[in-house]
Amino acid sequence: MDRTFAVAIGGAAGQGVATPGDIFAKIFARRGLHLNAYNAYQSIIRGGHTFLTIRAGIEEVTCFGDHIDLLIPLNQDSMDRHIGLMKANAAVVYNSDTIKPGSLTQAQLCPLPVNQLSKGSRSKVEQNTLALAASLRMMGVDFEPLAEILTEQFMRKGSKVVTENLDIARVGYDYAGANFQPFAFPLPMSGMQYAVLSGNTALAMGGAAAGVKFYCAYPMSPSTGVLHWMAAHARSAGILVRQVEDEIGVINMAIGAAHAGVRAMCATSGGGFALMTEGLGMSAMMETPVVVIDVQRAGPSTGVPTKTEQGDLWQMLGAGFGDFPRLIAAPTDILDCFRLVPEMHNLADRFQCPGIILGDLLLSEGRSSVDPKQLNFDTEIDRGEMIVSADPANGENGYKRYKITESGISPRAIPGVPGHTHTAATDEHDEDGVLISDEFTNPAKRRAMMDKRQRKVLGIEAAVQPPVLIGTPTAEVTLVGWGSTSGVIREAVAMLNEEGISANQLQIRWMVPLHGEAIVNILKSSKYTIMVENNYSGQFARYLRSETSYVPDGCIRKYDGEPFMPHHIVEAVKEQLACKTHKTQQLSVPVHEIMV
Amino acid sequence: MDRTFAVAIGGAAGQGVATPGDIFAKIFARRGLHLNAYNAYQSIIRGGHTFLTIRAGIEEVTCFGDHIDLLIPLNQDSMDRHIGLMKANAAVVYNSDTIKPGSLTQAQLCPLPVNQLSKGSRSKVEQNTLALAASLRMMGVDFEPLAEILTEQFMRKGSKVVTENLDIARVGYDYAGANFQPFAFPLPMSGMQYAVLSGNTALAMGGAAAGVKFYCAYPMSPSTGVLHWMAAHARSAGILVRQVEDEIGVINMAIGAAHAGVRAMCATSGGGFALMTEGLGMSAMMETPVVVIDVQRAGPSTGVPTKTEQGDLWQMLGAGFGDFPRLIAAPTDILDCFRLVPEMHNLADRFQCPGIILGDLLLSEGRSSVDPKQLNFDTEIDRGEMIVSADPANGENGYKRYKITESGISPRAIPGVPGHTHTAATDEHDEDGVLISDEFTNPAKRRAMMDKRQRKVLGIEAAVQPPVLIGTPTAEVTLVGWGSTSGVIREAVAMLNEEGISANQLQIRWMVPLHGEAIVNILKSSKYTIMVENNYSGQFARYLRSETSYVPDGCIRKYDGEPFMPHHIVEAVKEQLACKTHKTQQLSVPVHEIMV
Amino acid sequence: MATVLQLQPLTAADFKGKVDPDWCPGCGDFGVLSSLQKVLAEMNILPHNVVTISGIGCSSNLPGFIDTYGMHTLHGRALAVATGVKMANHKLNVVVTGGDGDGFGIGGNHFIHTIRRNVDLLYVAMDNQIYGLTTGQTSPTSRKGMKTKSMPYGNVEEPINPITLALAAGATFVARGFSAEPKHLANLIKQGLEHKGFSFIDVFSPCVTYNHDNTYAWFRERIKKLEDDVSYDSSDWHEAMKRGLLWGDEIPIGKFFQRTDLPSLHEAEPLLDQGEPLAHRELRIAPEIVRNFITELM
Amino acid sequence: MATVLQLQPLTAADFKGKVDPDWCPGCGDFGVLSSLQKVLAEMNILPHNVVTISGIGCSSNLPGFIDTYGMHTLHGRALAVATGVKMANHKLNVVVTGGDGDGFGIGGNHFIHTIRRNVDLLYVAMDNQIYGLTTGQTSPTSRKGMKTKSMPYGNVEEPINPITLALAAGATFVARGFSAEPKHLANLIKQGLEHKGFSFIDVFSPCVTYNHDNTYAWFRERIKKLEDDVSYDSSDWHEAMKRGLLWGDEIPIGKFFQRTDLPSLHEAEPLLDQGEPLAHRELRIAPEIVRNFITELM
Ligand SMILES: Cc1ncc(C[n+]2csc(CCOP(=O)(O)OP(=O)(O)O)c2C)c(N)n1
Ligand SMILES: Cc1ncc(C[n+]2csc(CCOP(=O)(O)OP(=O)(O)O)c2C)c(N)n1
Ligand code: SF4
Ligand code: SF4
Ligand SMILES: [Mg+2]
Ligand SMILES: [Mg+2]
Repeated sequence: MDRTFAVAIGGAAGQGVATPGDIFAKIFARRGLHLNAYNAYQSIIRGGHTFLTIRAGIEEVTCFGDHIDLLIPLNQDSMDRHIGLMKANAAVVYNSDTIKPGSLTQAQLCPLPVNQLSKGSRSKVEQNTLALAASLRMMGVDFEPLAEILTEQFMRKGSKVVTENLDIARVGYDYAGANFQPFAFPLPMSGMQYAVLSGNTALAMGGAAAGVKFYCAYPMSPSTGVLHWMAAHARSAGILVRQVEDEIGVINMAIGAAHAGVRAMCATSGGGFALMTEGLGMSAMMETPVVVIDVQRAGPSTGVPTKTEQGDLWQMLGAGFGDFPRLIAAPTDILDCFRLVPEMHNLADRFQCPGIILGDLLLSEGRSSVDPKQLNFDTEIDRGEMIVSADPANGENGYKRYKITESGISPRAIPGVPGHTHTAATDEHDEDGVLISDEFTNPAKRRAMMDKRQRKVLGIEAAVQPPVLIGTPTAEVTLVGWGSTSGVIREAVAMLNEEGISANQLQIRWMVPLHGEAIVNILKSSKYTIMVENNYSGQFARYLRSETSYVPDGCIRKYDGEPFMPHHIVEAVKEQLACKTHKTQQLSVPVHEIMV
Repeated sequence: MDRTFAVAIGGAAGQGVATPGDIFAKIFARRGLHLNAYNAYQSIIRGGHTFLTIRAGIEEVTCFGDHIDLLIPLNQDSMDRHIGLMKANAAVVYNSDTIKPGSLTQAQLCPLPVNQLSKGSRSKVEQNTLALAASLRMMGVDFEPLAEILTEQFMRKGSKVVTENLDIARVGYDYAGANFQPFAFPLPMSGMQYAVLSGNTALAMGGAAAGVKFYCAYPMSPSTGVLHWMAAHARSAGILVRQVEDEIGVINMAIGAAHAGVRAMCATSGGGFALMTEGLGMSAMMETPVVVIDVQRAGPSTGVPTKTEQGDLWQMLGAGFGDFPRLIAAPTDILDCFRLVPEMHNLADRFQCPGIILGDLLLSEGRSSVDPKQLNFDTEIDRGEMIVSADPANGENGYKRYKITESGISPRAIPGVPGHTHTAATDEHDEDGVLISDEFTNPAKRRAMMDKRQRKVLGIEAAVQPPVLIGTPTAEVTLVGWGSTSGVIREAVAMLNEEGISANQLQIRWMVPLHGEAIVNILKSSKYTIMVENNYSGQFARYLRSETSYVPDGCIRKYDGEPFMPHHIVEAVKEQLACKTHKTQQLSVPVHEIMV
Repeated sequence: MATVLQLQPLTAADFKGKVDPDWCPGCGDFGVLSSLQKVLAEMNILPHNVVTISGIGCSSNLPGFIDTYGMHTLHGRALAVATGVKMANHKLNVVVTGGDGDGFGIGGNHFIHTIRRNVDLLYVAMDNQIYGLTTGQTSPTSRKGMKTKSMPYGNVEEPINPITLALAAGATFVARGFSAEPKHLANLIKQGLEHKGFSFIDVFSPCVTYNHDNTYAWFRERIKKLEDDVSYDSSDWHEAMKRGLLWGDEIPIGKFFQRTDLPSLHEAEPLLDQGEPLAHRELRIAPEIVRNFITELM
Repeated sequence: MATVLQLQPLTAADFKGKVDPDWCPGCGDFGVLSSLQKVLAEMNILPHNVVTISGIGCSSNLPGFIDTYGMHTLHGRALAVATGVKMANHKLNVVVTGGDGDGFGIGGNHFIHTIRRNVDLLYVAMDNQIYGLTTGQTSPTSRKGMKTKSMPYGNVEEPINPITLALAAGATFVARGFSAEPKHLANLIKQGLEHKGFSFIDVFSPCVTYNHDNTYAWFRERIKKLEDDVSYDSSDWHEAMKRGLLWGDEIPIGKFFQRTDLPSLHEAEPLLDQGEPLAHRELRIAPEIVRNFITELM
């Protein structure tokens, strides 16, 4: 990986970590730099410790990395927690009126005498603006981009506020020029301009691109961002957004809307999804497509609401009891959050079954740069076999909603179409939708309907591409991950290769359909496979084994709520390769050295 | 298997299939005969087709078998559906005023001219009494046992009604003596007397034996029988029974009661369980034991509410998201329903985690004979490490609810005990119950608590015995089943052995802990293994594979709502053994020839 | 609720479902079904413009017995599903039918919240004070003391009062019918269908198989039509509360309350206020709007 | 609710929890916590005889900040859990605390049903008309027109009225407090703890971070104590309904309604009416009773 630059801002909730973070991100992205940001925060409104890392570079930045180049601690606590981990060539910019650099460090200390510089007024905001401006100067960034953004930001508060802010920024900028060492490598730039968005925004925009016209939700971290984007853009996007009394109401309302013919979507996290599982079965039995986003957070139960985990997979696999076709996919990065949504809607519509998107906090609340051209709203829309108006060919008497077909798909008429009235039921039914227990419970009809629905699985498998190996096939070690760990594994692979350990990567995006055979074919020719998962029990490893019997040589797991950093994976891989002879399924549990 | 005798009664819902069935069962059980009964019915209150089979014999009767010796059709529909399947030596007893024997049959036709015999009064009941008495005569049963039961039954209606009923019974009894051929083998008898009970009654009584003091439920077929027994016996058993507004309320109320120190239990079916899954996670996170019975019925969704299936296993495995220790066991017969409940409570109490009993309609609404001595209410009760009163050794400041221990078990103080106040939370917490996100989200503490909870898994595994192979280890074929299929597989194994195909059986009762290694050790030395499951996708096979990589040689599945009959298994085994050379995982889907 | 004009006069027979009801002979639900079919025909609403939605229960089997679009959903969830249907296509006539357990037990939360949203649909609860389909357990409207399979020693809980609960939740149309008074019931159903907003009709619909307390005879002795009291003013909420509390020798049926000054949910939603139903709108978003979405991120 | 006599006089400090509240400075919930601690001390109820139970939300963090037995359960489920606790040990004092979203949104059904069962517990809802912990979305008590992150164009739904809803559901004690009126609130809490049955107190507890509409100042201008009106009769249900509907220039706080003629659930249950709490009873069933169970099957 090319040279990157990481800024980190630490403070208590409510201290305003977000705003300077946003400004850094905007400046980086407008400068044509890629970036990746992760905010480690807690489930409290005030206090605690929030730690935002923004890492930027010319090449795609796939994770927030291992090192911090510039630290801005907004309180003593943040200074104390992180100073010890700062390397040489790094710098710490801080308010020297209130914060002391506790322990010794090799990093450059950049104390800002905030009171003196700002003349003591409104010091919270000013402290942040001073630090921001000073930092940019040290990175070799011109003053103009900052001025531009501050102007945009304070415009609606009037020109006086703008001027005040520009003045204080200029003071910080100049003070750094006079007093601090600039970084050895000034921040690069490119001719590009990137959009910066979170996974939640990407999921919501993906819904808009997919033609979702009904979105409903009950707030639940870390999925609430999807609701917020939808609500804010509802009127312009022509999407009806409803907040419902609970998640049971959410999925049932979404299915109702979908049944009446719109594309409907909802998002929640594990606990809310638990309440939706009964509804998922309804979608399957009525063959009414619905797309549910589950943004995973650390469980079980309420768990650690603001921390990440990949721990909901088995809930998804078993959700809804009984056997029925379903779709489950985990996006691999923030852009993929955007892309996966229309793809999932197309498949759910075509195969008339529930589709689940398995995101997680890391992506959903993380942010990354995306080339705006990639946010394609002209993506394919395939609504499947749907009857939206009367067609003389489908006569009044001829229409059977659950017609037994070779593909298992039966054309779906939406309410309002003359000549196609029928009742969709969650009880088992015959081709015409008549309950088989209201008629005569009939094992043959029951089996025929089960077989019909399950035949869709073949079509689903054919509609999704199997995963492919990234990197040299002959590598010494293959790292297998799923969903959001894509970026950090990619970087770990690069680091391993740099260190002379040849590594490659297999990242799984589709859980159902899985393409187990294709996966095993790849893994069978791998020399040593290590499964990387952000959960305790190796949920994906267990699932892959259930479908293929495949057991990897080792595994790296993390279940402390924080995401992997590249060095966690690199070190664990090295450790496991060192005692490879045992060939048992070794477990590595990386420890977080940063106590966020 | 020894000679058995099977009576079947068919009619519409509301025609009174149950009463003569109960009388047959009582007479058999009092005669010292074992029995097994299955009622195929529909989800309607009136009409449709209900078909009750009661099979009796001297030896234990483990399933309802393949053949009917005596058929009593209460309407034409039942006659038409079943007459073609009657074998020689069998007999059909029917009201010849209203029912005609449609097709030719080898069985003995026993027409009862009901109007003439009963002088036309109250014919529905009289038709049934006449048929009952005639049948008993043909079986070589004395009149007295019938007289005794009719007397018990009609006593509260006055002696006149008793006499009337005895008279009509006598008419039927004598008429059969004069007009019909008795069965070649008169019904045997033994010195025993058996109790007859359904799986639901057994589960409820198991709860009473376990010391359950709080039972709550929301009605849901086929689990409602547990509620009915509990409600009827609440006052004498000293059990507080509550009907709640929904299943979410049920599990939360049960956990509340359990937390305050009682043994609490609830029962539901798949759809209700779906609503409980969030609560299951609370039990895990608070480490408050609760026992939930899930009586499986055919899914997905509302499905076929009165039909059986083993389709909820994956729902149980994933219920509640995140990783946590849980207990899941499937009783293997009706007596086992009784025994498993106290066992599950002991383990849930000891390991302070949720325990799930995975029953199904076949057992829950089926009935069987049980030696009353086996209904042991003095079974072991182990409440685990529970603090119910203040002990000077556990000082006010010393107590930590979630103390990190070697076993993962932390002594649990119930509310009301002085000096042990603490808050149990569904958020991740420290040893003292303090939320780690209210303090500082702390990866190290989080990991320590996850590890503590998960350490209980080792204790759980040690507390449960691995399954054992039944039959000769060197058999040609091993049939693997789980839960309720135990009896029918046992009979199929016996039939195979009789036919010269040596077979044995491995029946799995505990899903979690699974003892995968022990299972694979058994199966590895089997010559040919076939997995028998009452579901579409082979849920247990997939689960076993996820834990062990093991793939059986073949599988037999049924997902039409009706249970297996022995010949389904025998025929499928023979078919698979015949083309054994392929050694791929063959699927057999037995067809029901009886259209219930 | 908007009605769609017919091409030729309809009759109740046009609403005959694919199968005959399998309710017990004498079940109160027959009366509700036939009244509904009759009114739909009278109002000349075409079958394909109606969606009949239910949960699970004997009463919830109704959508299978009527020729309209139907959804036989999950126990307790019909109102949530119906809200989705109405939002996606507000031109459809949405009728929700179900039981007391379905609506006031497991479905109680959706009941309250659908009411406060004033979703424009007709909700007919077939209230038999028992759980019928599960063969006779106590329901939230079972009277105190009533003995059932689940409370054989008698119910110790106060029942829900659907009328006063609906009023308190803010319902804009609240009525009670009796399935053995078909004309009266049909009239209520008609008013409910015409009402723009959430219309709630609680119908005494006796379960002849499991409820031997609240029988036809029991109700007949007690019911009294609000319409017979000329002084009764159904726009007076407090008076409606008073009548709603009556339960004893006199039990009122009829329209307790109606107000027409509140917009229904789809009227209050600017997005739906004009134009095609959502279900028939263009899926693509205009390029200039998309551009704005992206510019925001830059 | 039964109180347990103390060994020595208690003070609010005896109820100080293991950690200090992490609510935003100025949050209304502080006032509720301290009133509750004060009253428990005053009434000399020992900490270990109290169970404080909550769902999830800012307000639901309360059990962690008070020294009693505590259960911090699932979002919306506190009342169901609390019913289980009370049934298992009816000698305990059960206090349920939570937010408006928790109690009237996701938890609405348990609210109604716990009320009709008249479970003997005190339920204090900290009603800030917003979802606090999830950073500011519309709640079921958010006023029409209010703008939040989830309804940035303004709420189009009628809010829930917890007072009238509780009355309609059959609550035997209904009151409203304001967290900035600590003495008044403490008095209501005391009455609620003393009431034998379900006591409901809806407390205006401003969210200073996310609700800029319903602020301390906003409430202060409008609230009026029912106690100041000497003619007010809190045994008159219809009058309570009338006052409960008031929302505008005048918003009443105080005790709206109380009735003491209905037994609470554990009093109505013969099994609990006398003897030890269930949690301390013998687990084994007497042999002669067991014999009967088995004889029935033979
Ligand atoms: C989640 C769930 N719980 C329980 C059931 C079982 N169930 C089916 S119908 C019913 C109650 C029926 O009573 P009611 O709604 O009053 O309708 P009725 O049969 O009396 O018309 C119940 C509990 C279910 N289908 N789903
Ligand atoms: C099943 C479920 N859905 C959603 C959430 C997320 N959630 C946590 S608190 C909360 C709402 C908080 O609002 P309120 O109950 O009014 O309490 P406040 O924070 O305002 O005190 C929500 C939606 C959850 N924890 N569980
Ligand atoms: S059981 Fe009752 S409610 Fe159900 S169909 Fe029969 S009479 Fe009607
Ligand atoms: S966000 Fe609102 S409710 Fe939550 S602690 Fe802060 S002020 Fe209180
Ligand atoms: Mg009912
Ligand atoms: Mg709130």
